[in-house]
Amino acid sequence: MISLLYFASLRERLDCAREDFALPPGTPTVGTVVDRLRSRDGRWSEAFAPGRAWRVAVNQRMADLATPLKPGDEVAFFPPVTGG
Amino acid sequence: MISLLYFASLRERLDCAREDFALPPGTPTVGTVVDRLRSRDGRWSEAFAPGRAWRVAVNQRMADLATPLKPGDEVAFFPPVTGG
Amino acid sequence: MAHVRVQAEPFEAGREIAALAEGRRDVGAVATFVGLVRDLNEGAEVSRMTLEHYPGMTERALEEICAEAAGRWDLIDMRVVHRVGPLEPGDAIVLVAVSSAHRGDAFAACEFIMDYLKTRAPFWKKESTLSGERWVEARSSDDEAAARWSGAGNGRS
Amino acid sequence: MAHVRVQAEPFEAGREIAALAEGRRDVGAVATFVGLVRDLNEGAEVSRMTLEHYPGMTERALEEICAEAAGRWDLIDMRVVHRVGPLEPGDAIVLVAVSSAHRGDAFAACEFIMDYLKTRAPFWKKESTLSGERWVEARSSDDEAAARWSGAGNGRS
Repeated sequence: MISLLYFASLRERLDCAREDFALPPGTPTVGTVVDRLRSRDGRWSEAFAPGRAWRVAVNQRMADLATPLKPGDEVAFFPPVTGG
Repeated sequence: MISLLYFASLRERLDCAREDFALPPGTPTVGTVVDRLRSRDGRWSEAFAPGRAWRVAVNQRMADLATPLKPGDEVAFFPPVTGG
Repeated sequence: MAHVRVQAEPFEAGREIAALAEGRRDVGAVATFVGLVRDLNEGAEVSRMTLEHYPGMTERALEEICAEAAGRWDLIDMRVVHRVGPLEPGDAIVLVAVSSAHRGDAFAACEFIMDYLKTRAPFWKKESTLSGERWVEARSSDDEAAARWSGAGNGRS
Repeated sequence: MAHVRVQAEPFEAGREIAALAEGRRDVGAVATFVGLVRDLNEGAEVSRMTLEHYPGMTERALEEICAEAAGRWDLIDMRVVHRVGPLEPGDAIVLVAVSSAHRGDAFAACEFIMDYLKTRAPFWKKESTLSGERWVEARSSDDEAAARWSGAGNGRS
């Protein structure tokens, strides 16, 4: 299992702040997980549509679709940051 | 008459903070005054030697040798500034 | 060496600056930036602002940005304080203060930290305007500001 | 619009920064620089520093530098405070604080004012070291810093 976290507009759009997620078999990456999320329903496929700007962090470090995942990882999805 | 002011190392070297000075006739400039000061003695000619770095302000604005002078002007001589 | 804080409470800029110089005699320069909530953003009147963040990652991201600055310039110390939660126009959001022996390093590092914070630290702003609430969109000008610092030099001519 | 002061007394950076934002809702950015006396300059230990100035011209020069900054960038307000008289290592000498809607303008103007102050405002430093008193020599690096801002652009790539 891994943890998926959602922040800001992404959290509101998906109506989900956090969920446990079964790590797909093989050599899973962020891309593998995103593919599964996209296949859930229209809300999810739209949120992670290719043209849409979102960011991902693995274990609190910026990551990308190719980043490999292992059990226990914390994967966070969020829109581009706007602090400061 | 005009006022001549000296600051910092220049004031110490010349042992003079302020003096009244008779404005030379004709169309006097800062250069005219500096020529007169240089002719005073070795201390003065050395302080205003061509290779030596000094600055001049007329009526509290940065000026140069060509700046024209009129009665009542305040002419200040000082080394390059080092504040901040 | 950097001091990083995320908090709901207001901060005092004077106290943060003083902390960088206190008891030291080698600090010649402190450059500081304070960001505040404006009542106008992208043409809409803002009555309130709420800042969300990613606890844990925020502190780590800020510390990494400071470490990167320390590797690029000759710095003595750094402080970053970022507020979260509800804020109003006129409230301070963020403070970045950098101490160094010389001003060039302090200025460059302070601006660098702000530019990177704006594009890398996980904070998100939600504005309350007359037409309702809206999440603030990231600005391409912030990406461009951060991109100045990549490449061979330190981003300056 | 700039607020300029020359004084023997210490200043409080927090109070100066607060004065720029107080009662306003359009300030998005305040960039501040504080310069302090270091205990080491050009290899010699400094025990005391005395700042001389040219009363009247100093204020005028600082105001002109601020006016020039206001013409170059989109600024809301500026404050410059410079101390004179005897100072010790660790003491603050100068504060420059600039407010603007956006951080790029505030940073650039703050650095510009410092660079110009260092080459144009009539202040002179005398240091007390173990080998006696000496007038601080102007540095060519300060001239180069000021020269960055002349020319076509605003001195940046």
